[in-house]
Amino acid sequence: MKAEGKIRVWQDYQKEIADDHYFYVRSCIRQNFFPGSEQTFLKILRTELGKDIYENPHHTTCSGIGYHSDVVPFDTIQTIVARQFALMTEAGYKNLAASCITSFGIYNEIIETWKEFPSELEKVRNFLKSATGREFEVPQNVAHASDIVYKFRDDIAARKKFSLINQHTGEPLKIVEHIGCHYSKMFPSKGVGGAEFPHVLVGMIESWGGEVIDYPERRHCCGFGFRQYLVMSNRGYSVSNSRKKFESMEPYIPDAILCNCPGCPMFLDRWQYVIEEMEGKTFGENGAGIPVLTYEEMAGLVLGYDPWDLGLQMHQTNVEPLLNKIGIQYNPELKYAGKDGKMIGKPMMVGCGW
Amino acid sequence: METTPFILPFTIGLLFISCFLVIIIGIWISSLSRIDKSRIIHSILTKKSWFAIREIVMESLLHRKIFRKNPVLGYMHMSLAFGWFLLIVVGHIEACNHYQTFSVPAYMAIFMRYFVTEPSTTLSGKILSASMDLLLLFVLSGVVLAYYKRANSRLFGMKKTTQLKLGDRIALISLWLIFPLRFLAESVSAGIHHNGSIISHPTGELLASIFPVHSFEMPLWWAYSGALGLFFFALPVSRYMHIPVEVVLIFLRNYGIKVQKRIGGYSRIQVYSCSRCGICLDSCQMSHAAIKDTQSVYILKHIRNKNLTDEKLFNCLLCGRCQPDCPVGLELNNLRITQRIESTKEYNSSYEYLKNGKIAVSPQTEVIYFAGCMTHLTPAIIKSVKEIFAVAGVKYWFMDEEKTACCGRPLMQVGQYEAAKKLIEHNRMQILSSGVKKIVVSCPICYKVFNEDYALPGIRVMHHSEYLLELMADKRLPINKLPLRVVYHDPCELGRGSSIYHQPRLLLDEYVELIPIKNEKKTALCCGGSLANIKIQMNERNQIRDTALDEYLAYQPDLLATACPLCKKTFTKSNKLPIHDIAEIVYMAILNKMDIEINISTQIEKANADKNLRF
Amino acid sequence: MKNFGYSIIKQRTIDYDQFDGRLLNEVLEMEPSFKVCLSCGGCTATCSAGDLVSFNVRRMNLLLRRGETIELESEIQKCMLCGKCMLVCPRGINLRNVIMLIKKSIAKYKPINS
Amino acid sequence: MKHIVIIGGGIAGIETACALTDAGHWVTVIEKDSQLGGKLNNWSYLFPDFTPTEKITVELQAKCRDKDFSILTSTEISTILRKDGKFNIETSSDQKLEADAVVVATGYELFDAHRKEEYGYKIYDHVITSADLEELLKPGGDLTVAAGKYPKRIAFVHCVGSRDEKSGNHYCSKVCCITGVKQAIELKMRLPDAEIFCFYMDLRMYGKHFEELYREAQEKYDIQFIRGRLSEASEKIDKSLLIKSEDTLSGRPLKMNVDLMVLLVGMEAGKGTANAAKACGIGCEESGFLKTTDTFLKSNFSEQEGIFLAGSCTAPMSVNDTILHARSAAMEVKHWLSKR
Repeated sequence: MKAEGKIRVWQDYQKEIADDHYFYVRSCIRQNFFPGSEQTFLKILRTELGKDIYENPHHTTCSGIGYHSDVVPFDTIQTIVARQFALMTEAGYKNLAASCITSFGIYNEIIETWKEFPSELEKVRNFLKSATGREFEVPQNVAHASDIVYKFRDDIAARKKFSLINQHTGEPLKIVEHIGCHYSKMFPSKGVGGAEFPHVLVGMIESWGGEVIDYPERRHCCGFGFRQYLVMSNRGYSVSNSRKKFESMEPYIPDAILCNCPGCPMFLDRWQYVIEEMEGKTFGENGAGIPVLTYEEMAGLVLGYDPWDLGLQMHQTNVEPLLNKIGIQYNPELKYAGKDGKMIGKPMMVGCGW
Repeated sequence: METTPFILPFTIGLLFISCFLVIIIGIWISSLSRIDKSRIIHSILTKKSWFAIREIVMESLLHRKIFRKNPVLGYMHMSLAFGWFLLIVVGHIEACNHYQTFSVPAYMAIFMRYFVTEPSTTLSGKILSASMDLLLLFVLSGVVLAYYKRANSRLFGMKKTTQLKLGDRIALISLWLIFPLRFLAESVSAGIHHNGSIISHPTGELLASIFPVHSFEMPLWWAYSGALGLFFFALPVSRYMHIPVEVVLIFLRNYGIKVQKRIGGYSRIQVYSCSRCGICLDSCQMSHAAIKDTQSVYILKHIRNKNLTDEKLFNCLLCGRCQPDCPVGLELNNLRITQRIESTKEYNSSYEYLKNGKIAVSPQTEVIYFAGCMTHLTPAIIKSVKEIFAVAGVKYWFMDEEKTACCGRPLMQVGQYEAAKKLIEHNRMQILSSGVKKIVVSCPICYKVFNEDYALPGIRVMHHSEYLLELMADKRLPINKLPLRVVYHDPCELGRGSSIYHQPRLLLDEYVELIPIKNEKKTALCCGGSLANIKIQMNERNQIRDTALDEYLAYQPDLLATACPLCKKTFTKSNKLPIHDIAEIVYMAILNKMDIEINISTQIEKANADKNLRF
Repeated sequence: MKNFGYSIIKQRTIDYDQFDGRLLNEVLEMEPSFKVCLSCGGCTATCSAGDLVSFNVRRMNLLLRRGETIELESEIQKCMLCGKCMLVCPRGINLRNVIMLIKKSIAKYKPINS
Repeated sequence: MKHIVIIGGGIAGIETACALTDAGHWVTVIEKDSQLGGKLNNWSYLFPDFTPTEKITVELQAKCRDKDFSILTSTEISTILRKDGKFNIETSSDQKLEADAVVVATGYELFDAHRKEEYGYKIYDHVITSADLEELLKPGGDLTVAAGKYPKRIAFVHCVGSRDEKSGNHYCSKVCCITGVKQAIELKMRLPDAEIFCFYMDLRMYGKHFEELYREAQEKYDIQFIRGRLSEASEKIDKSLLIKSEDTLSGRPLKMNVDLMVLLVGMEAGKGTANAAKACGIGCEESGFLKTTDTFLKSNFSEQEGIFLAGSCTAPMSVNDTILHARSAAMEVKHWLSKR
């Protein structure tokens, strides 16, 4: 692999990311899967970086999952998105920051549609006006939350308590980066580094001391694919997609997988457990699974936040091997302790390869 | 009676070969099918045995067929076989006469000149010993020719001669030595004892006057006996096994036994009956494509030696040209097919899908027309047949107009008999269920299999050339002789394969001017396109085709007629001469007669102009 | 092993690295004319068996070259060996020999495959 | 004596210059590189008969020596102005020329394979272009890949930068198919143990002996042809490449590992041609190649009277076609001048 070649590609895909005053829109599913992540993002931005980030309690789903599952028509989703923009306009913000990759894709898709077909924009303005009485401006800057973390990766590195370095060997941790499909595969120019060699997560990993693994199936989807998961009998397609990736990354012996999408960490995490249950196969070191983290969780670890505050106990593939390598101290007793110290209950299913 | 140690090699050899032959022939005959065995039992005391004996004399001894093919070669074989046979017979008579008894041991007859030291005194004795001398001379003349043939086979009109293995070499050398040694031994003994007859006496006296013949006598007799013994021992592993086995073959053949598409006693007898004379090499067209190791003689040799490869087995057009030439009358095509069946028996297809297909219901018609797979690639033939039927008012059902299973013959040609049965059954049911009593076929490949393997009781299978002839005879077709010089190419499957030689010629005679040619009917050439050969490459097929075409072109025909879509397709590719099926020619003639817009002369002019351009 | 109500699907991708070339090599060695197939499909269009059943002669080449032996074995049974394909082939491939060689080789390697 | 300025000193420029000099005209060839010959200098052997390129270049050089025409190397044109029926040309080295006619023979540029990111050119270690391979095929060229081993399996990818909306090029570059076949054979001759695959969309063997060479590649060299466009390539831990395509004739996706991947890059009009078009005020097609006034009868005429076109600045062309097109350009110029 030639670094200069990749750098050349990255230079072709540099996007503008606003540096303050964000209107934050959440992800529907992340709040359930990895509830610590969004909280951590807000905390880092506000307390570590001193940025202004606003979220409106009235904002809703972008309805992207419904749209991609063919139950929400395009007019409807445009109007729902217009309402989010109206809330932003009303709050006086111009920079949209989306937590969800599906939403990020939806916002881009709709804004690009409006650019190509202004009549659609006018139609949607009328829909929103007649339905809610609201008016809106199209955001000046649309960023994914990971873009913002990418932008400030070096500021985070400057405050880091831990590096992505294996304490036992002194070697950088080998990390697989996995972007959500809708981050840049639809509009390569909307993602940092484009679609073929995206840089958004690579930048974070390298800035925080780790090393990126470039494995053959890096482009492949995690397998979420909306309908592949939503219909239970189709889930085999989803698992086999993930497995293809695991098989491909296995020879590199990765220490962790880093994701920027709500669905990917969920499935890359969960399917490792499922594959072990169904086929007895694990893909990580010493028969364990490969820990899967969101970029906010990773940033949190680097900044020295408590793993259980980050919500790492919610992962099905145990993260302890990674914590041990980084040298993070944690109290195993408190893994399933709630905020008030009471146990939240242990999962019935034991984590992958543990 | 007297005896001496040098008779041992001969006697042991004779004993060995006698036992060996009794055992091996016994095994072969016992492995014949029950029907074949009953054929033997029921025929043995009939005229058939007499015919067999006559054939043995004519072919095994006198080699009549080889004589016809080539007199020098015939004389060589006859002098060796018939001469030796007479030497044995007359020798015995001589010994019986001398000892005045009917039970003389074989060695006494063979080595009589050693044991009898006084000259023969009786007239009968003198005549007999003189005939023995002359017979030996007769045989020796054959041996000299054989020496010469090895050195220069062209004299015998044969382009190639077969190659030898060790067993053959030993047998051949010992055979070559037997008669000169006998001559020398007898002459030396005659020189010592001053006896002998018209040739051995003067030779013996001459030798005695030059050499110390006493010290030569025993070594020569030993060598003679040794050569005989060696020959007997080498016989089972040499091609000379054909001498005794052919006798058995002739009997069995006269009793009506045929090669049964499976390896068995009779197919082995056939294989062992091959004398490797190599006559089959000469008629084989494969050599036109420089393929020189797959001819029948080699295949039979490889079967005997158990080293036959698919590459050789399947590299044959099965045109059958070699078969009429075989002096032993072996069923060369059937032997090869038997071997192909054996080679491919593990993977015959079952064609399950045919069972699901509906059987088409035919309208009640006069005939069924079956074009055949290949004919669908020569639509001019189909069109001509259809138009002729229209002219003659023939009501027909075009059985394979849309689709149908292959006739099965292409599978059979490569040994897949079991698979072919499935296709045959499928088509057979269609034909039988139609209730039609006549089926007209355009492809000789289909024709042969319909005729031989379809079991269609009460249904007449006809090639379109036969049927058109019948229509013509019934005056249902207009006759119109076109001013065209035509060479007719006999398709292998129709001619040699089905003995349809005359009908196409009778038909053509009415419509064009037919030119007789050298290689026609039984010796007709193959076009090279045969489906039976699955190993031959396209360029090799083209060479065979071009050699055949060149022969036809020498007669300067206006066009080449054939009666097979595959022959037509094969020849057409060369673009040297216009090629038409008989049906097309008949149709052209009818059209011409009916004053329909077709300018035959323009076509011919054009064809000739093309030819002139090329030559 | 747990049952979650779905199964992990086997990949449809032809994984060329898993390709066992013995069958192909044997056929090509014995019948080199098969190398020059253009995949034009003339053979399939004229095929007598193809009239009666879903059968694609051209695909035999691909099945052989991709190591799809099991499918090849069942498909090749359908050929009636009539030889029309050879009269149509623009590259003069000796297809009937190819078919026979494949059948023979499959029979030969069958104990290993199964 | 009329003066003709030829922009571009590749085969088209030289051939036109020679023909016009023979016709008794004064010719000046302007070449941006330091030597004549253009793209031909980068090639080792030519399809379809493996003629060494040197043979052509040596003959062209000899021609240039024999004929008396001026050559300005390392020079580009800055402006061309038409005045009183003459062309006033200013070059990058501030020379001023006056010409009666101008021939544009600026040729083509190779597609920059880096634009097909998914193939990883200049990113993965063992992805090269047909032009790179040509260099390696010269005597002494090093064909080893990872760990100094010779590649065991090699893939040629056809239509890289041609017939591809994603590359912005809808047209066919014409010469890549046969180049791929030629190079596959050359590689096989050098590496007899290697398996070679060509991934193609269509094989366009339009020229004399092209089809025969293709057949020879199958028959004698066991080159395998898979119909399908490569979707992507990825580098594996051992630096080999995992490539994916559909085997369209099987109708199934296919993946394989290769040790070396050769991208058959197409032709683009390139900057030189674009600059010449701008300076001359002549139009380009959507493809970027120069517009001719008529496809059949005026394939050497630009939209501007007195400015003629020769060679692959008008469309992708083989060496052979370029020479013929250049000769016809010379005839058109001569004829046009004689009428004035």
